[in-house]
Amino acid sequence: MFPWIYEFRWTVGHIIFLGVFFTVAAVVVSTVVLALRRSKKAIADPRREALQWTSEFEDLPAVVRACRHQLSGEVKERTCHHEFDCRSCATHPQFLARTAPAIHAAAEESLCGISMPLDRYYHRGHTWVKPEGDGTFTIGLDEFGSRMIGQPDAVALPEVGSAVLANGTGWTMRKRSSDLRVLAPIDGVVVEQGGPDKGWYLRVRSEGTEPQFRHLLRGHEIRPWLVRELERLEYALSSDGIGLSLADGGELMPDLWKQSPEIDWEGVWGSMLLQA
Amino acid sequence: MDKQFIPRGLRRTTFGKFMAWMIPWILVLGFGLYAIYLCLAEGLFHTNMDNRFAFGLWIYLDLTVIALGAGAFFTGFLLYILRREEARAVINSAVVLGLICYSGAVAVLMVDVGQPLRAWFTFWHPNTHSMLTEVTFCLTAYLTVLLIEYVPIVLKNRKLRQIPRFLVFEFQLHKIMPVLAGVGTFLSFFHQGSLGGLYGVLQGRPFAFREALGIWPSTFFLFVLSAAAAGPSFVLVMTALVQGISKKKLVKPEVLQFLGRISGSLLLVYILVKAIDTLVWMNYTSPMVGFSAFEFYNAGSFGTWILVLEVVVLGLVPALLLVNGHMRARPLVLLGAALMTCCGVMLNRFVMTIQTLALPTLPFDAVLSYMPSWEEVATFVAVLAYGVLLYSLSFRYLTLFPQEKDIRQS
Amino acid sequence: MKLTRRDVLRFAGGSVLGALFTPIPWKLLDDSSIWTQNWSLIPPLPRGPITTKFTHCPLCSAGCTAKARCVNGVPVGLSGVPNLATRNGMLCAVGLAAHHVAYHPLRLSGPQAFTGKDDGSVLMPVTLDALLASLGPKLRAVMSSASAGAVAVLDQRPGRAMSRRYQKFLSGIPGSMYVVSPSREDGMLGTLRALSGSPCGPMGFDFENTKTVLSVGAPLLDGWGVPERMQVLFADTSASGKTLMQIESSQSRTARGATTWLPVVPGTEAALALSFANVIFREGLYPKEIERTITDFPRYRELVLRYHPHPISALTGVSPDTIVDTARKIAGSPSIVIAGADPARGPLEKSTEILVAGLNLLLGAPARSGGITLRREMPDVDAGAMPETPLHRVPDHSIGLLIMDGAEYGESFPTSLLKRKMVADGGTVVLLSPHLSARSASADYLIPTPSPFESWEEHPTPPGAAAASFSVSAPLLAPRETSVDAVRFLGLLSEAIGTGTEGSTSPEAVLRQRSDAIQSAGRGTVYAPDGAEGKPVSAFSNGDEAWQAFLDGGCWVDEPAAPARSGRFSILGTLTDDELATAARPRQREGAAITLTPTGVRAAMSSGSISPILSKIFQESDLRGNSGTALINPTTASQLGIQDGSAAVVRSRKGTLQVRLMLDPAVRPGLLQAAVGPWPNGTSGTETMDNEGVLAICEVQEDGTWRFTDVTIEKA
Amino acid sequence: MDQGTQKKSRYGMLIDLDRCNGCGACMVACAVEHNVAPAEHKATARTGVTWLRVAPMSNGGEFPATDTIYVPMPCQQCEKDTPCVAVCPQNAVDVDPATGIVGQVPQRCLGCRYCMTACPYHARYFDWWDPQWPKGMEQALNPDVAPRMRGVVEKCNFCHARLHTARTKAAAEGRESINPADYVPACVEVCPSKAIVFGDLEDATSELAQAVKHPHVFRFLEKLGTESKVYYRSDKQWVLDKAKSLQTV
Amino acid sequence: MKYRGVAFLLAGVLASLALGWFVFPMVLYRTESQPIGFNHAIHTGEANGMTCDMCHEFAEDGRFNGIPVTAKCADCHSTALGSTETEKRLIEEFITPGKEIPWKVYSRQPDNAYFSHATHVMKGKLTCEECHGPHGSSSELPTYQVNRISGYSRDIWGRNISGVPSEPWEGMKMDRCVQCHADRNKVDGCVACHK
Repeated sequence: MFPWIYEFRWTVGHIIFLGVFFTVAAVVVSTVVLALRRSKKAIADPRREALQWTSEFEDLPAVVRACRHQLSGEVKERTCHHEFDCRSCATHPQFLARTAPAIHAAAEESLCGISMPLDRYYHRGHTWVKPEGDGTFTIGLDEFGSRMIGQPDAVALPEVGSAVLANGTGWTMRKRSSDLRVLAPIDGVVVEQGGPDKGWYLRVRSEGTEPQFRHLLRGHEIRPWLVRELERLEYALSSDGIGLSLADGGELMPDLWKQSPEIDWEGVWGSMLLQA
Repeated sequence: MDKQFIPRGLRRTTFGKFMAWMIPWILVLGFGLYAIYLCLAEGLFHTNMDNRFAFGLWIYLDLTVIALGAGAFFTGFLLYILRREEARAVINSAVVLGLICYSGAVAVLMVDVGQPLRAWFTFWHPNTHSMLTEVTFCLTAYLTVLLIEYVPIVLKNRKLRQIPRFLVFEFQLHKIMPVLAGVGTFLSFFHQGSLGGLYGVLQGRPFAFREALGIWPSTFFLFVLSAAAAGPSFVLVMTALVQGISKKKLVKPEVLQFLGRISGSLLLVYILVKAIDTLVWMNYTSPMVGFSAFEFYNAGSFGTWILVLEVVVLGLVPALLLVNGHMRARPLVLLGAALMTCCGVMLNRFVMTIQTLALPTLPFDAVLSYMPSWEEVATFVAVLAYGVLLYSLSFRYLTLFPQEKDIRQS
Repeated sequence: MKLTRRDVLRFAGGSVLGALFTPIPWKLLDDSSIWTQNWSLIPPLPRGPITTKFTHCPLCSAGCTAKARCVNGVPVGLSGVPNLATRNGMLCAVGLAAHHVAYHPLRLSGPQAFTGKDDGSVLMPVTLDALLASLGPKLRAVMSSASAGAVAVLDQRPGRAMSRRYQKFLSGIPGSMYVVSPSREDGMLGTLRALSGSPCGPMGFDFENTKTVLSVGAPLLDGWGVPERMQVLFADTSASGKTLMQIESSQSRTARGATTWLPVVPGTEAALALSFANVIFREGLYPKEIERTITDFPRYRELVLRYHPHPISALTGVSPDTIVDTARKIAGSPSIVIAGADPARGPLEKSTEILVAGLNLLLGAPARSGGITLRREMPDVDAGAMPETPLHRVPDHSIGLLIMDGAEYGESFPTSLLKRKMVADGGTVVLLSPHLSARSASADYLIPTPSPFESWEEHPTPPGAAAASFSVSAPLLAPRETSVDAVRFLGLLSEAIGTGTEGSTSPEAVLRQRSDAIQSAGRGTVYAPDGAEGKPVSAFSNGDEAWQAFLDGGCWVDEPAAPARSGRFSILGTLTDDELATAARPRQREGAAITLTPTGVRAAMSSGSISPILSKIFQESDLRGNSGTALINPTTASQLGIQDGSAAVVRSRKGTLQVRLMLDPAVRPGLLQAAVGPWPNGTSGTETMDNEGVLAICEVQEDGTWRFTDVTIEKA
Repeated sequence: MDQGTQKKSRYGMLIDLDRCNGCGACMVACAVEHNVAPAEHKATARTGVTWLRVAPMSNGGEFPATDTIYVPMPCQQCEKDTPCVAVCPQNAVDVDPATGIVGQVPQRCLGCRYCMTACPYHARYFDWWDPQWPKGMEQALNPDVAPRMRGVVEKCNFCHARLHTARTKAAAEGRESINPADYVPACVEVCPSKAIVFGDLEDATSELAQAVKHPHVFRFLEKLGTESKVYYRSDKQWVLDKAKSLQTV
Repeated sequence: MKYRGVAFLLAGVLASLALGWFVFPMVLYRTESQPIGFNHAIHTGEANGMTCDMCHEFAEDGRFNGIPVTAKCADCHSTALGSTETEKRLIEEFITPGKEIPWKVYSRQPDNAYFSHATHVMKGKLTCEECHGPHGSSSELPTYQVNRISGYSRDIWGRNISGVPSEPWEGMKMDRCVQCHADRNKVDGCVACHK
């Protein structure tokens, strides 16, 4: 195996064979080392956050990854490949150019008792962002999320002054035994902490340029999205093998989990909050 | 109770039912481990192998599972090297199957050798002319690669991925996976070949001996080809089996057809080469050392039917079925043809290992018979049980079929 | 500073890293691999000075000269001493491992006795004193009551100085019998001697000068007599110019090596012999003087002329031409006609033996060069003048107390034969043996004698030898403390019955007596084992010198006997007309059941008496069948629907036997050749002392022979 | 041995099948010489350890036209592309360049048995059991040959220990090469019918080198091209036919 | 603490090194005492002037007898030579009863190794010291240590636990045989030295 072992022979066969073996071993080892080194670097925020989202996004079911233009019916079937970030999507502007945004007169959409005010932008992970006009933006959990989860047992909000990243962790909540990660809809620096009681969770200020909301849902997209989300919730619950009725008298019940506490709610909430 | 470990969006049976499925296999595994203990602690007399039948069920098992486990390397090759995205639907399952096949084979080899504590001598004093050295090196290296490939699948478990370190490592590892897939393909290519060479180089066994192309006998290439052909079929069959047992649709039908098509085309090439090889062997290699090829087939209970069965019935027929788009579109035909492909390769390995040893070489020899002992069978079954257990655990807690949730949700 | 988990992990990581730079992993790997190369499950090799000692193989009557390679004085290997002027010294397969016998797992650890025969109890260890205290009164009881049967000694190697001790012991007991083995390789010579009208010395075969040997079933090339002598003379008959014709129903190893093989219908050998005589008579090929020296010549002639080759051909299965050619061949050159049988098969029928032996007389034997020769009597020690009675000739139910010397028998016999000779209640049997054997079950007392190479052994003239000879095996190994040699046992027994001891008290002294007798006779030559020139006995100035020569492995060979004037012989002996009429009946009846005939390897029919290493030829190869295997012709097997290697049950009127059947075209169709022992390594589950294998189901005929038994075979 | 000064040898054997009567003396002597343990109770002809195996070969005729010869089958000491050497993964088998003897080092062997499948003569044996000697018999072991442990392959090496002894003797006597009379394998030494001739094929004057020229001399499976150094001879035509036809079934 | 992690790592490394180089050899080897003392120097020194082969002699066939038998000692020590305790014990315990001294042999090779002293000494002209070092001039027997796993004398591996010989004659493992043969251009098969 090695030249210092007495049976080693400097023959062509030996050299080729062992050369190949050592090369293979070296490749395998360096691959692992490389992966370790890279992950050591990447473990630092905020790269980890971005990386985590990339990874999670890949594992989301295709139905979740449906393009917003599919939601709005502009295209029959289209799956997002840009981690829900339309800013990096080359096709998105074309869609915008083709179809002028429908004027939406209504102030809010309402479905099954869930009201979604249209004065704000919605992230697919059930958060909203509302420009306050003073350069700050309020971020909150939408009604769908609130009803689904109910009153959280604990909320861990980022410190004032810390940065949140679009699609990164906005804040975490603890409900029953589940830790829930809520994705931030935009980049920004936290300027004020809210909470479930206040109806919003964070107020952020965007650093540098004005934040863009191109990647967030709005107006006419909300209703089809909400319809799909209700279907998805229904599916997520049914995947637990329990036929749970979502609605009581046409309304999504608040504190839905109370209906059937034995369900894997962590799984349901997680998948609704875009965790794979 | 274990719901928090099951991937989101997948429906899995209750823990109770799962355990009811697992416990019998655990018992079987335990029984097999007892047999293995007997062989290791007391000696290989517990087997029915003997000086004349020095390789038995275990070597047959090794050759077979490794041929079938080629599904792992070939799917990886399709996905990462040839960039066939269809393969992504089964890659995780294929890796787990490959890992089971290879680790099972290595485990059985360690029981099979008389002095396992000295097995590492092969690395220290390798005889580079021996096919077995090549096999040992490649098996070890490829098993390592498979373990590394298995890591990201494990790390994606719903609980484990919550640990950022794991998630990030998984992500980085996954990005480099094409390199490992390439290495795996290279290694798998070689040891599939060496396993073929294992018998092809035996000049003392004219039934198995084949002419060399370069430094390798033709069986080297035949084994590579047949393993590549059977691998996708095996993945197909296993996917269908898992779908059947779990009563879930796990992949889109196109994926299975894709696998079938790849398998069929390769099988067709293989059968062609095999036919040429057989003709050369019958008309040149074998007569040259004084043995008439057909007499081999007429020895004992063997017959020419074995050749027909191997090459035509379990070779040509499934190959034609699989390359034909209309036939392939019928799920039953597809599954049946894939199953036949697997059986064909299993039969080929049987002929190479068992029949080679059963046939006499000396003028005063008789055709030998061999029937494995219960210890051998128990060890065999233990590997099977180990595979079922590992696969079941992986299936329950890991995402083996990424399309599964899509299929259900759409 | 608080110790965190992370710290512990770092420390552990550091230790692992550090360990790679210490000898620990590498040395452990090295040492563990060395351990697998020398692990304690294999024994260490003996170390010590290597010496060479000459001795003689003590396992059978051939007494071949052997060179023992010793480490620390313990023999580790034996080899023959070929081309010895005296006697050939190539060892047979059994003899080559004779030095292992002392370690056989079946060795007796001490005296044993049945403590309650009726309630089925087994042999239990007893002290020697207790054994004698129980045996003495029994012996006295047998001696004092005529109805309790006779006291007898069964000596399977007669002619030794030790035999003389037995004879002397018996001569002090009125009505006692000195019994010898029923089947002896040169039994035909005894028969021939008995046909002599006047006292006649021992005889031998002059194989060296003969041209033609007609063997009726004698396994000449398969361990008969002195193996190397036969090998050298007949292994390559085309080179030696000799003709060996084997008459045997199956193709034995001897038949294969013979120039010609005459496959004869079992049991018709006597008819064939008479048919040869018929040709010789009709063609006038016999020396004319025998018309005068054969006392019953007219009766013989009248009998023989009825056996014309043509009808006999139909009876025996040998073609008329072959009969005529064979007869002409033996009559036309110096020739030997010899009768015998496979060592497991026992004696020939009396009529067969006499009629075959008679052919030699017809050809002008004895004292004919290249035929039967007379040899001188060995210088004898004080014999008690007890006549030898072969066991099968002992009257039934006549022995009340039997002392069996040596469990080992180069030839074998069924226990049922022994039982038949014992008095109705079974009497008392004392067995002197180093180990357990098939015979142990019929014994009431077992005396553990020293094993071969621990004991003093002597080798008087081997079977068939043309001249008398003598050699000694001195012990190479220290005997076990518990062992009791036969001389000491006889002494203790004499004490127990109050007849007192006399004569030599050690086996060495017994042998020394013979040495002294040879030295004082002054005849013959002692040849040293290293092949040097022999030294005439007359050159030894005293008994010590001669004895030392024997201890050094020397072998004494007598001078050839002076050509004797032909004596007068009866050719038909005591055979009655009835016996003659039934002499030539075929043993294998047409369409009858399968005929079972036992087969065995000389001196290797009992497991404990041979080296465990003989498993190489009896178990680990297809060379020889071991206990529980039987050979059968493939045609017969296919008629019975039996596969090669399959298990079967053989059923005779005496019982059943489980065998593994092996197909062999050399076996005559309709015959079943079942092996008598052994299972050399002594580890067989069936290796109990009462297992005598196939002999247990052999039927012993009225005349004490057991060559053929009708059986049926069923698939197991 | 020294490459320059030491004479190269090619030890070989000629076995006269017509002289062999299958007595088995060679097998026993071989087992004693090489410290092969007695059989375990369950050992059979296919699991036993017999460095030298004497196999019956029948002409296939029906009774009484049947004939059987015995073929002593030691390791055939193949010279060219030695099948077992090429396959051993860890160099436990080699051909000694000085003697042409195929050596097996059980201490190196891992017991994979690949060499056994490679050997067309079935002259290699695996220790299926732990070797067991009856109590006390270990002191009767040959001090020149190491016992093997279970789980390894062993085989005939032409009594190489005797060559050691002969070489040592030659060195002690100041001779450059051994005395051929000092190196006689056990099976050759004990054969009562003198059926085996042993010697150096390289030495054209040796009895062996002369004897193998006879037209009735053959090797088993000669066409495989392994250049085995164990020759056989028989004057029986059926033996010659059968040995050359090779095919058995 | 910035270097806290490194410190723990280093501590682990150092602990291993100490364990491996100092404690491990003590655990691995068991020290056994020789049955009786022996002073080579007295025998080979000027007073007596004996050479090695006078006691460690060859048999007629070249076989090396190794450690001499008691009878050899008795050639000179038939009665006590001197009044030391050792001498007294030698006479009383071994010479008078004729018992062999159960020496523990430093250079004992395993049963599977074949080494011909005749070939190496008589033909190869090696001196005793080339392999055995200055053993013959030692006045005291070295401690005999035996490997608990392999059962070998420590001298086979060499006194230096690293396996790198501190003296040229140290160590008697196969590597050394092979090296020596390779240096002298000897081409052998395995069986040339294995039995």
